[in-house]
Amino acid sequence: MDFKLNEEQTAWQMKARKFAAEVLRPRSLERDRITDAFGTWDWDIIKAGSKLGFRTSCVPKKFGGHEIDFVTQAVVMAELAKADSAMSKAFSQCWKWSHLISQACTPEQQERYLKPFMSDDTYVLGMGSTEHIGGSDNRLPPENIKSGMRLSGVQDGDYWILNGEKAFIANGSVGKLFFLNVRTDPNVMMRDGVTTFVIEKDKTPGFSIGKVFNKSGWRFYQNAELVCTNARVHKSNILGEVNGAMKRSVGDNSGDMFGDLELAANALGFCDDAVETAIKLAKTRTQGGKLLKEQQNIQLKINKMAMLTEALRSYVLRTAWEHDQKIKGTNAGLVMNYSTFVGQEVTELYLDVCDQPGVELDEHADKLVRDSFIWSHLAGDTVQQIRVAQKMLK
Amino acid sequence: MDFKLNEEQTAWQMKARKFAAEVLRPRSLERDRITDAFGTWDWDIIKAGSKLGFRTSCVPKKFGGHEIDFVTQAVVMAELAKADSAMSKAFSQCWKWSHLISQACTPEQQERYLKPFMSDDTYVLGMGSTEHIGGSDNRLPPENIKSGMRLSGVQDGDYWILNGEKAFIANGSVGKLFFLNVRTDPNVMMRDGVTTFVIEKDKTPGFSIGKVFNKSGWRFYQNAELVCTNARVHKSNILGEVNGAMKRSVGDNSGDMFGDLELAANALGFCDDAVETAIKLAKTRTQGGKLLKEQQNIQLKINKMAMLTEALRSYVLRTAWEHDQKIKGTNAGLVMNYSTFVGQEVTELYLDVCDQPGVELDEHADKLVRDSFIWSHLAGDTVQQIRVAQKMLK
Amino acid sequence: MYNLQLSAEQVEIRDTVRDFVTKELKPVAIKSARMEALDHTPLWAQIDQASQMGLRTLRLAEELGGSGADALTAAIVSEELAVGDPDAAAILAETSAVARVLFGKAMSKAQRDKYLPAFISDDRYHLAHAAAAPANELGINYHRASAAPTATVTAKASGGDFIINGTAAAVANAPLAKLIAVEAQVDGAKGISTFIVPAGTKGMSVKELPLGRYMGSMGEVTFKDCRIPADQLLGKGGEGVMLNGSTLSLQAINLGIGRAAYETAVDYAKIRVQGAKNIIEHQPIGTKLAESAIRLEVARNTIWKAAWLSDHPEALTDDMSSGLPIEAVSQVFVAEHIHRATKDCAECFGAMGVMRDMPLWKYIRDARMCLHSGAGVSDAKLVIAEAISGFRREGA
Amino acid sequence: MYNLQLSAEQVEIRDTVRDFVTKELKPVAIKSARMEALDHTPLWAQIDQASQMGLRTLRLAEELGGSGADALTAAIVSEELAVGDPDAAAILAETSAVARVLFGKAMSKAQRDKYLPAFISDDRYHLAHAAAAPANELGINYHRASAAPTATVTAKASGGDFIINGTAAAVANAPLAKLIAVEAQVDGAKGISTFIVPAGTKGMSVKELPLGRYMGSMGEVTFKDCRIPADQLLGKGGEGVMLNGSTLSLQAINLGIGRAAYETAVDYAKIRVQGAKNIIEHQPIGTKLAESAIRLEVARNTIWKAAWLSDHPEALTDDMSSGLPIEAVSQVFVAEHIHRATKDCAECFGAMGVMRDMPLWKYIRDARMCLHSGAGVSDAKLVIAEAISGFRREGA
Repeated sequence: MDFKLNEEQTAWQMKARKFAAEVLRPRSLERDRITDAFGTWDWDIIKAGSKLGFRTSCVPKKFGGHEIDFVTQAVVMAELAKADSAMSKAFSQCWKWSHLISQACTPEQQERYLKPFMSDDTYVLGMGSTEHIGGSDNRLPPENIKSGMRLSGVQDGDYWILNGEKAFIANGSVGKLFFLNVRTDPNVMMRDGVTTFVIEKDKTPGFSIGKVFNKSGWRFYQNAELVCTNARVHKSNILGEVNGAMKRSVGDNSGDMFGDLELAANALGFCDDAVETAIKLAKTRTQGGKLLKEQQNIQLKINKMAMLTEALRSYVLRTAWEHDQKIKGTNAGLVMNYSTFVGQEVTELYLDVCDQPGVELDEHADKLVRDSFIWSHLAGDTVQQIRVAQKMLK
Repeated sequence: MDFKLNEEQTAWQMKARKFAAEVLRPRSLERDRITDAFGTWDWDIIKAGSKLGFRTSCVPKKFGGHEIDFVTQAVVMAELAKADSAMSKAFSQCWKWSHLISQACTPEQQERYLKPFMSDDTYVLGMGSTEHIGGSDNRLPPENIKSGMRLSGVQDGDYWILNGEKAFIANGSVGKLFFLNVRTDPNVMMRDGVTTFVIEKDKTPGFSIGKVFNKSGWRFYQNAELVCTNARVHKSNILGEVNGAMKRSVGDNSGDMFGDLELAANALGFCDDAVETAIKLAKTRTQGGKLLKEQQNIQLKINKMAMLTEALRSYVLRTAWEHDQKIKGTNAGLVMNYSTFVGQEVTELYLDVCDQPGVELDEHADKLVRDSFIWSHLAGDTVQQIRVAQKMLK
Repeated sequence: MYNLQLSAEQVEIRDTVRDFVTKELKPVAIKSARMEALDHTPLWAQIDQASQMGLRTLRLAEELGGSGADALTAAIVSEELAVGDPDAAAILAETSAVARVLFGKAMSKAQRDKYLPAFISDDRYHLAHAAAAPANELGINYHRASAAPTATVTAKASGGDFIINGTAAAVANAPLAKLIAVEAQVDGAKGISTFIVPAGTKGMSVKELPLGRYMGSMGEVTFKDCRIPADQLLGKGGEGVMLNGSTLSLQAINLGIGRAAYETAVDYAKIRVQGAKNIIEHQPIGTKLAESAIRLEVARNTIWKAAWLSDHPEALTDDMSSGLPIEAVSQVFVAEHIHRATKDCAECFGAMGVMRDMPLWKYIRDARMCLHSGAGVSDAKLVIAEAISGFRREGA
Repeated sequence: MYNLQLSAEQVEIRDTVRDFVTKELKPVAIKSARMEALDHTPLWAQIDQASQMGLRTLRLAEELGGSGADALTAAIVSEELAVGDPDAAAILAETSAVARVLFGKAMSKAQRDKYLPAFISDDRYHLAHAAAAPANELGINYHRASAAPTATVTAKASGGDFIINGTAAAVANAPLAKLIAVEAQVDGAKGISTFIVPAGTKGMSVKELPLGRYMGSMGEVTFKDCRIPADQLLGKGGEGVMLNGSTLSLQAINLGIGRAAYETAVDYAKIRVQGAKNIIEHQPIGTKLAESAIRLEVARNTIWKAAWLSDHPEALTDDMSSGLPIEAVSQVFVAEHIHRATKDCAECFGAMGVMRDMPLWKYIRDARMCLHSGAGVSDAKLVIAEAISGFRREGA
């Protein structure tokens, strides 16, 4: 047993903490307030983070990246998310798919995709799987041929012609490279008929960005529609086998091992923010001339916030370590489910501590509550819970 | 970061697992059913565990003990509690006070108390602090001279004369050596007027055992009244300074560093029991000819049980490691609070999974629910929560 | 017109019962020795006294010698009795509910003439109803047709008599009932028939089920070539007489259990001193008690609504219950919230909250029993969900 | 007699309002563009229409030209309106509640003759009440005497007139009210006095408060040497006229918000397919919807009870409310459970549950606003706790 970070991990943590405090936090509420869904994005933030290595930190060293381990990834995510959860996710979304490139692409593809990614501070990655209809079927595929994604791919010589739409795609409006899961055989169950294509946005005729979704929380982070209208993709852009997308088992749960852990680590970050800010408030704000911290009900709320957050921290770091050890299991899924529960409970308690009579709604607490609610649809809904439970009950 | 147990820790874990499965589990429900409060105790279990080292495992090596570290302690407690939470506590209660002996007694006292403890398999330890009136005041002393314990001690030459009663004292009916917190100065605040005496039961005239409390759960584990009627104790049995009991700061929260962690580790054990048994049930019991595990609501319950239990495991082990590193903080208190919430939620869900229509109440699940409720009064009540919160808000 | 005021009669019976409970029932029921030994022997002296107050025959029609009380009044009475002793409350509620339908609707005049006088005049005359096992598999059958109830008891015509065989697994009041109505599948007939079998009939035996799992008294009833004359068949047979089946009395009893815990906790919190203040003056205890008070208050409203609707099925318009199965709504709400309330109330007591010679642990245990009684709240929620979706079970 | 049936009149007004909401109000209120832009501009066309239906003057006595509706009816109407648009519901409820007391009790005949005709005939004539700031420090003052409300607005007699100065921080309806009743401390007088000030009076300015924090419309009202004639003082002064102060309409609005979320979720769950089944046929979704249905049903019962008791204070006997402050009970229950229900209902929608052009996120946000409105549920629980312990605040 050892719960200490090593020197390299600590160095990354400190770098992230500094960047978060100096660059992310000062812009967090300001970006959140912007009404236009696309307008919340800020390339300056991405560029600044990219120069510090936060965009490319998961790329293997041989391609010029930093190849940080999972514990470091978790720690950095949490630090960035402590300043702004959605900004943190904008970076870690690139990690997810650079993981996938280094684990599932051929050397030729790696060369082709990683080179521009490494050299361009605004080169952002995404993955298109979800569609408007039947989103959960992709995560928990039923025994039904009609279920699952419909964006279709038909071979045409050395090319494939794609038609259809993806929805809610992370980094959709800003990404330059997308993995796209495409139904290449509609006559079999989804698990046997999906192929992953790599779409270079600027080099793919017929591929375009649709609507940008206007979320109630996580506003900095972009989700958009990806539209294929006879989009033409060369077969050299296929990842792995044709019809093999759902059989790929790089990691444990998502397309890569980082997926589930990422959300849990992110939640840990904003929980830390909530706990620290609430303690500060309780120690400085008064009611009737006395500090809030003197009230036992306030003490109980702080206790619960800290208790849940520290349990989450313990679980996140343990899971990250298990990832680094290549231990497979259900912890990544469970800690993700858990982070939903903890993130919402802690931020709602924070709002409650702020919620003194006669005091205006706290904008920061309200943002954290809105951000945390996104987890209900990513990490903690019943489909995600069932997916993990079914593994345990096999 | 390293979440692995080392070889010695694993060896203790395996030894505990075997003992728990072979000796504790087969007698767990049988002891629980006994109506008489004192009749639940079984010296054979204590003797068998003692021979394997579970009674004396925390005694320093120089006194013939095993001096296992906190991580090992947590792991062993959990293994024993997985078979029977109250039996586990009967052993770990001895650890608590052998910790105190080795940390706070003079070498002469250590020699005098540890010798009989080491050589007698039925030598069990206890600590008397709580009284019928104002129990919580001992944990959260108010600024009021009248508050706090009343069992009084008056000096009489080389002896002290003690009068009064302690209540709910763990191992009270079976212990041979007790630490007793005594109000030796009633004219000052409790924190300045309490002295700890070491009472050797057989050598202390005027000291006797009162009523044995009949608990609804944790039935194996004994709680009793300790009665002093002009009990005469030599001053060489004073632990530390006269009037210094409440100033002693050996560990973080309780009289020793193990206190809070102990309860969390114990809860982890019975949560493991609940999760494993529930999964087994779901995979074998049918409803309408189909396995329970096919029902999504059952899957959700299993998910929640496992999620909370794994979060607790992560937090317990981290805290144990922090203890070994002598890192002070609020985690021991928080993880204890947390174990109350988790232990009750997990066991109630287990009862719920068992609770199929037409099936009798599951005796095992019911026992776990009753055992877990004890935490409300030990580990998770608002006084314990406030105690931790006040540290964070200092 | 919407009106929440009870009638003078309802207030009177409530106050009378409350007084009886405070003075006679509760002091005996929560005796330390009794609780410590898990002793559930019926408190006969007090149950007899309650019978003399008319509580055994509460729901029986007035013209048959009962009080003709409606479901709302019965719920009020059950709550009050359960504050003192849930077992006594359960025994009386079961007899009273079965009597209402058995004597009031199910029996022929000849049957009534034969059994009613003894029932009226004997304070120890209790009733039981051994129902055909319900198809308790809603979980797996959610949104699918489920199997019809299966009769574990069968009957066969034999020379003008019936021969009954089989076992009814868990029958409330069976160990103490003087008359048991049993549902059986008659050989060759459609539907379920109900027979009345006096205690002591040759071939019928009752095994008392272990204490602590049920409220009141529960038994397994076994028939072994039990021969009964044809005139002990209710109606024409094959009709499946609905003798009780309501969970409302259990809900009201559950509420009474919660109230007992709450009242004890409030009394204690007003006198127990901690940190030089009464503990109710500490925010966390005050908050816990307030939350418990809310649970009780809202649970009572819900039970009363369900009871009133069962008394006034004509009012089941969409404005009253949004089309929901209101009894299931009430069951879930009451079971979950009273369980929580008893736990919170016990916490106010520190270690005394888990001692067997103190009542708190028993309140929790009883509330837990209610939470896990019958098919449990998970199934009740699925019943509600099917109603919401408009799913109709075939045959239901 | 206990009776849960609404009167024919109540059912009629409910159905009329429901119909109006479904056809006129809701389709406009939940337009994507409006929600996406966080646009809270009052929907004047619809609010005017509601006024013509009598909803602006709902609680005003019939003889004064209103509908004379009781609190229960008003709660029913507020719930229905809020299903469509909580802002419109809040604006109308505030005007209606203030009108009842202002015109019905507080004004002299001369004052009424002066202001009532315009109020009746003008659909845009709304009212506001700028109350003295309550002593919002219950937390720290739990079980201790608390300070009296402090008037942040003062008045000084001056040559037959009064000169008003000061700021009222958060006044519902202020930005759109044509008449504002303001509480002020008159120099040298005891107690609080209330003045009526028409919009546009020189020296009174209203600053609209940011959107999204309140239901309806909220403003800060500032008086700067605002001179008003003495005949705009209500009564003799120093009496502290209670013009509203009830949270019941907000509770009913909260319920309406929850119902909108629930109804949307049920509709969606019946048609959205996942795993080749409608999602309501999956146990977890069915269970979530059942739990939400329970919360709504029980919340409604609680609000109706509180409303009925406010209409029938003579019924406040111990059997009705156990001595609890029933409005606080209802406030806590409704706020906590509707918030949970909106979150659960949104979960059924997957990602659409967080999109600003869909209504779910707004239901959650509005419910969160209710949960954190005023002094919040933590304080309401302490109010209940003090009532349980029998603590009486000096001066209260």
